[in-house]
Amino acid sequence: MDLYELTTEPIDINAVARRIVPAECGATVTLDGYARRFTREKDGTTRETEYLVYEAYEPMALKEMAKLIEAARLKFEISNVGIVHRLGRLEIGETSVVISVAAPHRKAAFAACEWLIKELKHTVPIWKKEVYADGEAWAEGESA
Amino acid sequence: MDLYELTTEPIDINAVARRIVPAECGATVTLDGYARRFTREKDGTTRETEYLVYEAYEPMALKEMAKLIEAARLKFEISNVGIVHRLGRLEIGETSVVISVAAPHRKAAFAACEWLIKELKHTVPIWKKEVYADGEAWAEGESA
Amino acid sequence: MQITTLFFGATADAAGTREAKIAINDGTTVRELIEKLRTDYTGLATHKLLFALNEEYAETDTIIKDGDEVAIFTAVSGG
Amino acid sequence: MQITTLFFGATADAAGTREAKIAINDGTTVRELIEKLRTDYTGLATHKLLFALNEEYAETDTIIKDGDEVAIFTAVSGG
Repeated sequence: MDLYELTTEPIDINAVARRIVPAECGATVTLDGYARRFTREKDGTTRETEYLVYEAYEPMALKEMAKLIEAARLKFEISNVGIVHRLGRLEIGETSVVISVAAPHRKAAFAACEWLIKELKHTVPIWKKEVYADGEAWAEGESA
Repeated sequence: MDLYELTTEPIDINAVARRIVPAECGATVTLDGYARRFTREKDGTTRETEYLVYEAYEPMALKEMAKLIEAARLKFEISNVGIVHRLGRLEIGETSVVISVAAPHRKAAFAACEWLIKELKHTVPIWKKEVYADGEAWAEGESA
Repeated sequence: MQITTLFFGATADAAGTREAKIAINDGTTVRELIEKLRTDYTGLATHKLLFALNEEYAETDTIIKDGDEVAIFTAVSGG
Repeated sequence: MQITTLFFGATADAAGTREAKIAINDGTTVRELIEKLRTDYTGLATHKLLFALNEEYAETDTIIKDGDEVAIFTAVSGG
Protein backbone atom coordinates (compact mmCIF):
# COMPACT_ATOMS: atom_id res chain seq x y z
CA MET A 1 0.00 0.00 0.00
CA ASP A 2 1.37 3.37 -1.01
CA LEU A 3 0.60 6.52 0.89
CA TYR A 4 0.88 10.17 0.10
CA GLU A 5 -0.24 12.83 2.49
CA LEU A 6 0.02 16.45 3.45
CA THR A 7 -0.16 17.20 7.14
CA THR A 8 0.14 20.13 9.50
CA GLU A 9 1.00 17.77 12.37
CA PRO A 10 4.55 16.56 13.21
CA ILE A 11 5.60 13.58 11.10
CA ASP A 12 6.55 10.26 12.70
CA ILE A 13 9.19 8.89 10.32
CA ASN A 14 9.02 5.48 11.91
CA ALA A 15 5.32 5.22 11.20
CA VAL A 16 5.75 6.26 7.56
CA ALA A 17 8.38 3.58 6.90
CA ARG A 18 6.38 0.99 8.79
CA ARG A 19 3.08 1.63 7.03
CA ILE A 20 4.50 0.80 3.61
CA VAL A 21 6.48 -2.37 4.36
CA PRO A 22 5.01 -5.52 2.84
CA ALA A 23 5.84 -8.95 4.26
CA GLU A 24 8.14 -9.87 1.37
CA CYS A 25 10.37 -6.79 1.66
CA GLY A 26 13.59 -6.84 3.62
CA ALA A 27 14.47 -3.15 3.54
CA THR A 28 13.17 0.35 3.28
CA VAL A 29 15.15 3.47 2.50
CA THR A 30 13.91 6.72 3.98
CA LEU A 31 14.84 10.27 3.11
CA ASP A 32 14.08 12.63 5.90
CA GLY A 33 14.25 16.39 5.29
CA TYR A 34 14.62 18.80 8.19
CA ALA A 35 13.99 22.44 8.81
CA ARG A 36 17.56 23.70 8.86
CA ARG A 37 18.82 26.52 11.03
CA PHE A 38 21.60 27.66 8.71
CA THR A 39 21.36 28.35 4.97
CA ARG A 40 24.37 29.07 2.81
CA GLU A 41 23.68 32.07 0.58
CA LYS A 42 25.01 32.40 -2.96
CA ASP A 43 27.46 35.08 -1.77
CA GLY A 44 29.01 32.59 0.70
CA THR A 45 27.48 34.09 3.84
CA THR A 46 25.34 32.00 6.16
CA ARG A 47 21.84 33.00 7.11
CA GLU A 48 20.09 31.88 10.27
CA THR A 49 16.47 30.79 9.90
CA GLU A 50 14.05 31.17 12.83
CA TYR A 51 11.32 28.97 11.40
CA LEU A 52 9.82 27.83 8.09
CA VAL A 53 6.36 28.03 6.58
CA TYR A 54 5.37 25.54 3.89
CA GLU A 55 2.39 26.16 1.66
CA ALA A 56 0.92 23.87 -1.01
CA TYR A 57 -1.56 23.85 -3.83
CA GLU A 58 -2.97 20.91 -1.95
CA PRO A 59 -5.15 18.99 -4.44
CA MET A 60 -2.54 19.36 -7.18
CA ALA A 61 0.31 18.45 -4.80
CA LEU A 62 -1.46 15.19 -3.92
CA LYS A 63 -2.03 14.43 -7.62
CA GLU A 64 1.63 15.12 -8.41
CA MET A 65 2.75 12.91 -5.52
CA ALA A 66 0.57 10.09 -6.84
CA LYS A 67 2.06 10.56 -10.34
CA LEU A 68 5.59 10.44 -8.93
CA ILE A 69 4.87 7.17 -7.15
CA GLU A 70 3.39 5.70 -10.33
CA ALA A 71 6.43 6.82 -12.35
CA ALA A 72 8.84 5.44 -9.73
CA ARG A 73 7.12 2.08 -9.83
CA LEU A 74 7.62 1.89 -13.62
CA LYS A 75 11.24 2.96 -13.36
CA PHE A 76 12.42 0.91 -10.35
CA GLU A 77 11.66 -2.53 -8.91
CA ILE A 78 9.99 -1.34 -5.75
CA SER A 79 7.05 -2.50 -3.68
CA ASN A 80 5.65 0.52 -1.91
CA VAL A 81 6.28 4.21 -1.48
CA GLY A 82 5.27 6.57 1.31
CA ILE A 83 5.54 10.34 0.93
CA VAL A 84 4.43 12.71 3.66
CA HIS A 85 5.05 16.44 3.44
CA ARG A 86 4.49 18.82 6.32
CA LEU A 87 2.67 22.12 5.75
CA GLY A 88 2.30 25.26 7.83
CA ARG A 89 4.83 26.50 10.37
CA LEU A 90 7.83 24.29 11.16
CA GLU A 91 10.25 24.90 13.98
CA ILE A 92 13.96 24.27 13.37
CA GLY A 93 14.75 20.55 13.55
CA GLU A 94 11.25 19.41 12.64
CA THR A 95 10.75 17.08 9.69
CA SER A 96 9.48 18.73 6.50
CA VAL A 97 9.30 15.69 4.27
CA VAL A 98 9.64 11.93 4.53
CA ILE A 99 9.96 9.62 1.55
CA SER A 100 10.14 5.90 2.31
CA VAL A 101 10.59 3.23 -0.32
CA ALA A 102 10.23 -0.49 0.37
CA ALA A 103 11.75 -2.88 -2.13
CA PRO A 104 12.78 -6.51 -2.33
CA HIS A 105 16.37 -5.38 -3.01
CA ARG A 106 17.86 -2.40 -1.23
CA LYS A 107 19.66 -1.11 -4.38
CA ALA A 108 16.32 -0.28 -6.03
CA ALA A 109 15.06 1.29 -2.79
CA PHE A 110 18.05 3.65 -2.62
CA ALA A 111 17.80 4.59 -6.30
CA ALA A 112 14.05 5.18 -6.19
CA CYS A 113 14.17 7.22 -2.98
CA GLU A 114 16.91 9.47 -4.39
CA TRP A 115 14.96 9.92 -7.63
CA LEU A 116 11.70 10.67 -5.80
CA ILE A 117 13.07 13.49 -3.63
CA LYS A 118 14.76 15.07 -6.66
CA GLU A 119 11.53 14.94 -8.67
CA LEU A 120 9.37 16.08 -5.75
CA LYS A 121 11.50 19.21 -5.46
CA HIS A 122 10.87 19.98 -9.13
CA THR A 123 7.24 19.07 -9.67
CA VAL A 124 5.13 19.01 -6.51
CA PRO A 125 3.53 22.44 -5.93
CA ILE A 126 4.79 23.21 -2.43
CA TRP A 127 6.63 26.39 -1.44
CA LYS A 128 8.89 27.13 1.49
CA LYS A 129 9.15 30.48 3.22
CA GLU A 130 12.21 31.06 5.40
CA VAL A 131 11.65 33.47 8.26
CA TYR A 132 14.72 35.27 9.62
CA ALA A 133 15.15 37.64 12.57
CA ASP A 134 15.11 40.54 10.10
CA GLY A 135 12.72 39.46 7.38
CA GLU A 136 11.48 36.54 5.33
CA ALA A 137 11.83 35.10 1.83
CA TRP A 138 10.21 32.45 -0.33
CA ALA A 139 12.91 29.90 -1.19
CA GLU A 140 13.91 29.54 -4.80
CA GLY A 141 13.36 26.05 -6.19
CA GLU A 142 16.30 23.82 -7.11
CA SER A 143 17.34 24.23 -10.71
CA ALA A 144 16.33 21.27 -12.85
CA MET B 1 27.72 12.98 17.15
CA ASP B 2 27.90 9.48 15.70
CA LEU B 3 26.36 6.53 17.43
CA TYR B 4 26.79 2.81 17.12
CA GLU B 5 24.95 0.40 19.35
CA LEU B 6 23.81 -3.13 19.77
CA THR B 7 20.49 -3.61 21.50
CA THR B 8 18.09 -6.38 22.40
CA GLU B 9 15.22 -3.87 22.63
CA PRO B 10 13.03 -2.76 19.67
CA ILE B 11 14.65 0.00 17.61
CA ASP B 12 12.95 3.38 17.18
CA ILE B 13 14.09 4.45 13.70
CA ASN B 14 12.87 7.98 14.27
CA ALA B 15 15.07 8.35 17.32
CA VAL B 16 18.15 7.04 15.51
CA ALA B 17 17.79 9.52 12.66
CA ARG B 18 17.02 12.35 15.06
CA ARG B 19 19.97 11.73 17.37
CA ILE B 20 22.54 12.23 14.61
CA VAL B 21 21.18 15.36 12.90
CA PRO B 22 23.32 18.45 13.36
CA ALA B 23 21.86 21.93 12.91
CA GLU B 24 23.58 22.54 9.56
CA CYS B 25 22.21 19.40 7.91
CA GLY B 26 19.08 19.42 5.82
CA ALA B 27 18.62 15.72 5.24
CA THR B 28 19.24 12.26 6.55
CA VAL B 29 18.97 9.01 4.67
CA THR B 30 18.01 5.94 6.65
CA LEU B 31 18.23 2.28 5.73
CA ASP B 32 15.90 0.18 7.72
CA GLY B 33 16.21 -3.63 7.59
CA TYR B 34 13.31 -5.83 8.61
CA ALA B 35 12.83 -9.37 9.71
CA ARG B 36 11.24 -10.79 6.59
CA ARG B 37 8.60 -13.50 6.56
CA PHE B 38 9.50 -14.93 3.15
CA THR B 39 12.95 -15.87 1.87
CA ARG B 40 13.61 -16.91 -1.70
CA GLU B 41 15.80 -20.01 -1.79
CA LYS B 42 18.44 -20.69 -4.44
CA ASP B 43 16.20 -23.37 -5.99
CA GLY B 44 13.44 -20.77 -6.53
CA THR B 45 11.15 -21.95 -3.75
CA THR B 46 10.04 -19.60 -1.00
CA ARG B 47 10.60 -20.37 2.65
CA GLU B 48 8.52 -18.95 5.47
CA THR B 49 10.41 -17.73 8.52
CA GLU B 50 8.75 -17.77 11.95
CA TYR B 51 11.30 -15.58 13.69
CA LEU B 52 14.98 -14.61 13.60
CA VAL B 53 17.77 -14.76 16.12
CA TYR B 54 20.76 -12.43 15.73
CA GLU B 55 23.99 -13.06 17.55
CA ALA B 56 27.13 -10.90 17.62
CA TYR B 57 30.73 -10.98 18.71
CA GLU B 58 29.76 -7.83 20.56
CA PRO B 59 33.02 -6.00 21.36
CA MET B 60 34.40 -6.69 17.87
CA ALA B 61 31.08 -5.73 16.22
CA LEU B 62 31.18 -2.35 17.95
CA LYS B 63 34.80 -1.83 16.88
CA GLU B 64 33.96 -2.74 13.27
CA MET B 65 30.97 -0.38 13.30
CA ALA B 66 33.22 2.44 14.53
CA LYS B 67 35.74 1.63 11.77
CA LEU B 68 33.00 1.69 9.14
CA ILE B 69 31.84 5.11 10.28
CA GLU B 70 35.41 6.41 10.21
CA ALA B 71 35.94 5.00 6.70
CA ALA B 72 32.61 6.45 5.48
CA ARG B 73 33.59 9.86 6.77
CA LEU B 74 36.83 9.76 4.75
CA LYS B 75 35.04 8.54 1.63
CA PHE B 76 31.90 10.76 1.65
CA GLU B 77 31.08 14.32 2.69
CA ILE B 78 28.86 13.44 5.59
CA SER B 79 28.24 14.89 9.03
CA ASN B 80 27.08 12.07 11.26
CA VAL B 81 26.24 8.41 11.15
CA GLY B 82 24.03 6.30 13.38
CA ILE B 83 24.08 2.51 13.26
CA VAL B 84 21.94 0.39 15.56
CA HIS B 85 21.70 -3.37 15.19
CA ARG B 86 19.22 -5.49 17.06
CA LEU B 87 20.33 -8.75 18.69
CA GLY B 88 18.45 -11.70 20.12
CA ARG B 89 15.05 -12.88 18.97
CA LEU B 90 13.18 -10.76 16.41
CA GLU B 91 9.59 -11.26 15.43
CA ILE B 92 8.62 -10.85 11.77
CA GLY B 93 8.31 -7.17 10.83
CA GLU B 94 10.65 -5.94 13.56
CA THR B 95 13.64 -3.82 12.62
CA SER B 96 16.96 -5.64 12.58
CA VAL B 97 19.22 -2.76 11.61
CA VAL B 98 19.02 0.99 11.13
CA ILE B 99 21.71 3.05 9.44
CA SER B 100 21.11 6.82 9.33
CA VAL B 101 23.44 9.26 7.63
CA ALA B 102 23.15 13.02 7.97
CA ALA B 103 24.90 15.16 5.37
CA PRO B 104 24.81 18.72 4.10
CA HIS B 105 23.89 17.37 0.65
CA ARG B 106 21.52 14.47 0.23
CA LYS B 107 23.56 12.86 -2.60
CA ALA B 108 26.41 12.07 -0.19
CA ALA B 109 23.93 10.82 2.41
CA PHE B 110 22.41 8.34 -0.07
CA ALA B 111 25.82 7.13 -1.29
CA ALA B 112 27.24 6.74 2.22
CA CYS B 113 24.17 4.93 3.58
CA GLU B 114 24.21 2.46 0.68
CA TRP B 115 27.94 1.86 1.13
CA LEU B 116 27.60 1.40 4.90
CA ILE B 117 24.92 -1.31 4.76
CA LYS B 118 26.89 -3.21 2.10
CA GLU B 119 30.07 -3.06 4.18
CA LEU B 120 28.28 -3.88 7.43
CA LYS B 121 26.97 -7.09 5.86
CA HIS B 122 30.53 -8.08 4.96
CA THR B 123 32.57 -7.03 7.95
CA VAL B 124 30.59 -6.64 11.18
CA PRO B 125 30.57 -9.94 13.10
CA ILE B 126 26.84 -10.52 13.48
CA TRP B 127 25.03 -13.68 12.44
CA LYS B 128 21.40 -14.33 11.65
CA LYS B 129 19.56 -17.56 12.37
CA GLU B 130 16.29 -18.13 10.54
CA VAL B 131 13.80 -20.28 12.40
CA TYR B 132 11.19 -22.12 10.32
CA ALA B 133 8.24 -24.27 11.32
CA ASP B 134 10.34 -27.35 10.54
CA GLY B 135 13.86 -26.34 11.49
CA GLU B 136 16.39 -23.56 11.55
CA ALA B 137 19.49 -22.37 9.69
CA TRP B 138 22.23 -19.81 10.09
CA ALA B 139 22.00 -17.45 7.09
CA GLU B 140 24.87 -17.41 4.66
CA GLY B 141 26.55 -14.02 4.34
CA GLU B 142 26.27 -12.01 1.12
CA SER B 143 29.11 -12.75 -1.28
CA ALA B 144 31.61 -9.89 -1.50
CA MET C 1 -16.69 33.82 -19.49
CA GLN C 2 -15.27 33.60 -16.00
CA ILE C 3 -12.38 31.62 -14.60
CA THR C 4 -10.73 31.28 -11.22
CA THR C 5 -7.09 32.21 -10.79
CA LEU C 6 -5.12 30.96 -7.78
CA PHE C 7 -1.88 32.41 -6.43
CA PHE C 8 0.56 30.76 -4.02
CA GLY C 9 3.63 31.75 -2.04
CA ALA C 10 5.57 34.49 -3.80
CA THR C 11 2.84 35.06 -6.41
CA ALA C 12 0.19 35.47 -3.70
CA ASP C 13 2.42 38.08 -2.03
CA ALA C 14 3.06 39.80 -5.37
CA ALA C 15 -0.61 39.75 -6.42
CA GLY C 16 -1.78 40.74 -2.95
CA THR C 17 -4.42 38.02 -3.13
CA ARG C 18 -4.69 34.23 -3.15
CA GLU C 19 -7.63 33.93 -5.52
CA ALA C 20 -9.25 36.07 -8.22
CA LYS C 21 -12.32 35.58 -10.42
CA ILE C 22 -11.39 36.91 -13.83
CA ALA C 23 -13.51 37.57 -16.91
CA ILE C 24 -11.77 36.55 -20.15
CA ASN C 25 -12.75 36.28 -23.79
CA ASP C 26 -13.49 32.94 -25.45
CA GLY C 27 -10.34 31.47 -26.98
CA THR C 28 -7.94 33.00 -24.48
CA THR C 29 -4.81 30.88 -24.05
CA VAL C 30 -2.90 30.32 -20.83
CA ARG C 31 -0.10 32.52 -22.22
CA GLU C 32 -2.53 35.38 -22.87
CA LEU C 33 -3.99 35.06 -19.39
CA ILE C 34 -0.55 35.25 -17.80
CA GLU C 35 0.29 38.35 -19.84
CA LYS C 36 -2.98 39.93 -18.65
CA LEU C 37 -2.17 39.03 -15.02
CA ARG C 38 1.30 40.54 -15.27
CA THR C 39 -0.42 43.77 -16.34
CA ASP C 40 -3.16 43.60 -13.69
CA TYR C 41 -0.76 42.68 -10.88
CA THR C 42 2.47 44.54 -11.50
CA GLY C 43 4.18 42.71 -8.62
CA LEU C 44 4.19 39.57 -10.81
CA ALA C 45 6.29 41.22 -13.53
CA THR C 46 9.65 40.28 -12.01
CA HIS C 47 8.81 36.60 -11.42
CA LYS C 48 9.43 33.67 -13.71
CA LEU C 49 6.03 32.01 -13.54
CA LEU C 50 4.81 28.43 -13.71
CA PHE C 51 1.15 27.56 -14.02
CA ALA C 52 -1.35 24.76 -13.85
CA LEU C 53 -4.74 24.32 -15.47
CA ASN C 54 -7.28 22.42 -13.37
CA GLU C 55 -4.57 21.04 -11.08
CA GLU C 56 -2.28 19.81 -13.88
CA TYR C 57 0.78 21.40 -15.46
CA ALA C 58 -0.34 22.61 -18.93
CA GLU C 59 1.10 23.92 -22.19
CA THR C 60 1.02 27.72 -22.58
CA ASP C 61 -0.97 27.54 -25.82
CA THR C 62 -3.83 25.62 -24.20
CA ILE C 63 -7.14 27.46 -24.59
CA ILE C 64 -8.89 28.17 -21.31
CA LYS C 65 -12.52 27.07 -20.94
CA ASP C 66 -15.33 28.57 -18.89
CA GLY C 67 -15.04 27.67 -15.22
CA ASP C 68 -11.41 26.53 -15.47
CA GLU C 69 -9.07 26.95 -12.51
CA VAL C 70 -5.69 28.40 -13.42
CA ALA C 71 -2.92 28.48 -10.81
CA ILE C 72 0.06 30.81 -11.11
CA PHE C 73 3.20 30.18 -9.09
CA THR C 74 6.98 30.40 -8.96
CA ALA C 75 9.38 27.41 -9.10
CA VAL C 76 8.34 24.96 -6.40
CA SER C 77 10.53 24.66 -3.30
CA GLY C 78 9.12 21.85 -1.19
CA GLY C 79 11.21 19.07 0.29
CA MET D 1 50.87 -21.29 26.56
CA GLN D 2 47.11 -20.91 26.74
CA ILE D 3 44.72 -18.96 24.56
CA THR D 4 40.96 -18.46 24.45
CA THR D 5 38.99 -19.53 21.38
CA LEU D 6 35.49 -18.16 20.78
CA PHE D 7 32.83 -19.66 18.51
CA PHE D 8 29.70 -17.94 17.17
CA GLY D 9 26.58 -18.94 15.26
CA ALA D 10 27.25 -21.88 12.99
CA THR D 11 30.73 -22.50 14.42
CA ALA D 12 29.36 -22.59 17.97
CA ASP D 13 26.79 -25.19 16.83
CA ALA D 14 29.48 -27.15 14.98
CA ALA D 15 31.97 -27.03 17.85
CA GLY D 16 29.27 -27.72 20.42
CA THR D 17 30.67 -24.90 22.56
CA ARG D 18 30.98 -21.11 22.55
CA GLU D 19 34.40 -20.87 24.19
CA ALA D 20 37.42 -23.09 24.68
CA LYS D 21 40.70 -22.62 26.50
CA ILE D 22 43.36 -24.23 24.33
CA ALA D 23 47.03 -25.00 25.00
CA ILE D 24 49.27 -24.30 22.00
CA ASN D 25 53.00 -24.21 21.36
CA ASP D 26 54.94 -20.97 21.12
CA GLY D 27 55.09 -19.75 17.53
CA THR D 28 51.72 -21.23 16.49
CA THR D 29 50.10 -19.21 13.69
CA VAL D 30 46.39 -18.51 13.26
CA ARG D 31 46.40 -20.93 10.29
CA GLU D 32 47.88 -23.72 12.41
CA LEU D 33 45.34 -23.10 15.19
CA ILE D 34 42.46 -23.32 12.76
CA GLU D 35 43.82 -26.59 11.35
CA LYS D 36 44.02 -27.93 14.91
CA LEU D 37 40.45 -26.81 15.64
CA ARG D 38 39.17 -28.49 12.48
CA THR D 39 40.70 -31.71 13.82
CA ASP D 40 39.45 -31.25 17.40
CA TYR D 41 35.93 -30.24 16.33
CA THR D 42 35.06 -32.31 13.28
CA GLY D 43 31.82 -30.33 12.81
CA LEU D 44 33.94 -27.38 11.65
CA ALA D 45 35.46 -29.31 8.75
CA THR D 46 32.70 -28.39 6.26
CA HIS D 47 32.69 -24.66 7.02
CA LYS D 48 34.66 -21.92 5.31
CA LEU D 49 35.99 -20.11 8.34
CA LEU D 50 36.84 -16.51 9.14
CA PHE D 51 38.69 -15.50 12.28
CA ALA D 52 39.70 -12.58 14.41
CA LEU D 53 42.61 -12.10 16.76
CA ASN D 54 41.85 -9.94 19.82
CA GLU D 55 38.69 -8.52 18.22
CA GLU D 56 40.33 -7.61 14.89
CA TYR D 57 40.42 -9.44 11.57
CA ALA D 58 43.96 -10.84 11.23
CA GLU D 59 46.27 -12.43 8.66
CA THR D 60 46.48 -16.22 8.82
CA ASP D 61 50.24 -16.18 9.25
CA THR D 62 50.06 -14.04 12.37
CA ILE D 63 51.74 -15.74 15.35
CA ILE D 64 49.46 -16.14 18.36
CA LYS D 65 50.71 -14.87 21.72
CA ASP D 66 49.98 -16.11 25.23
CA GLY D 67 46.56 -14.94 26.42
CA ASP D 68 45.29 -14.00 22.96
CA GLU D 69 41.62 -14.33 22.11
CA VAL D 70 40.95 -15.99 18.75
CA ALA D 71 37.42 -15.99 17.35
CA ILE D 72 36.35 -18.48 14.70
CA PHE D 73 33.23 -17.85 12.64
CA THR D 74 31.52 -18.23 9.28
CA ALA D 75 30.78 -15.37 6.84
CA VAL D 76 28.88 -12.70 8.74
CA SER D 77 25.16 -12.29 8.01
CA GLY D 78 23.96 -9.25 9.95
CA GLY D 79 21.87 -6.48 8.47
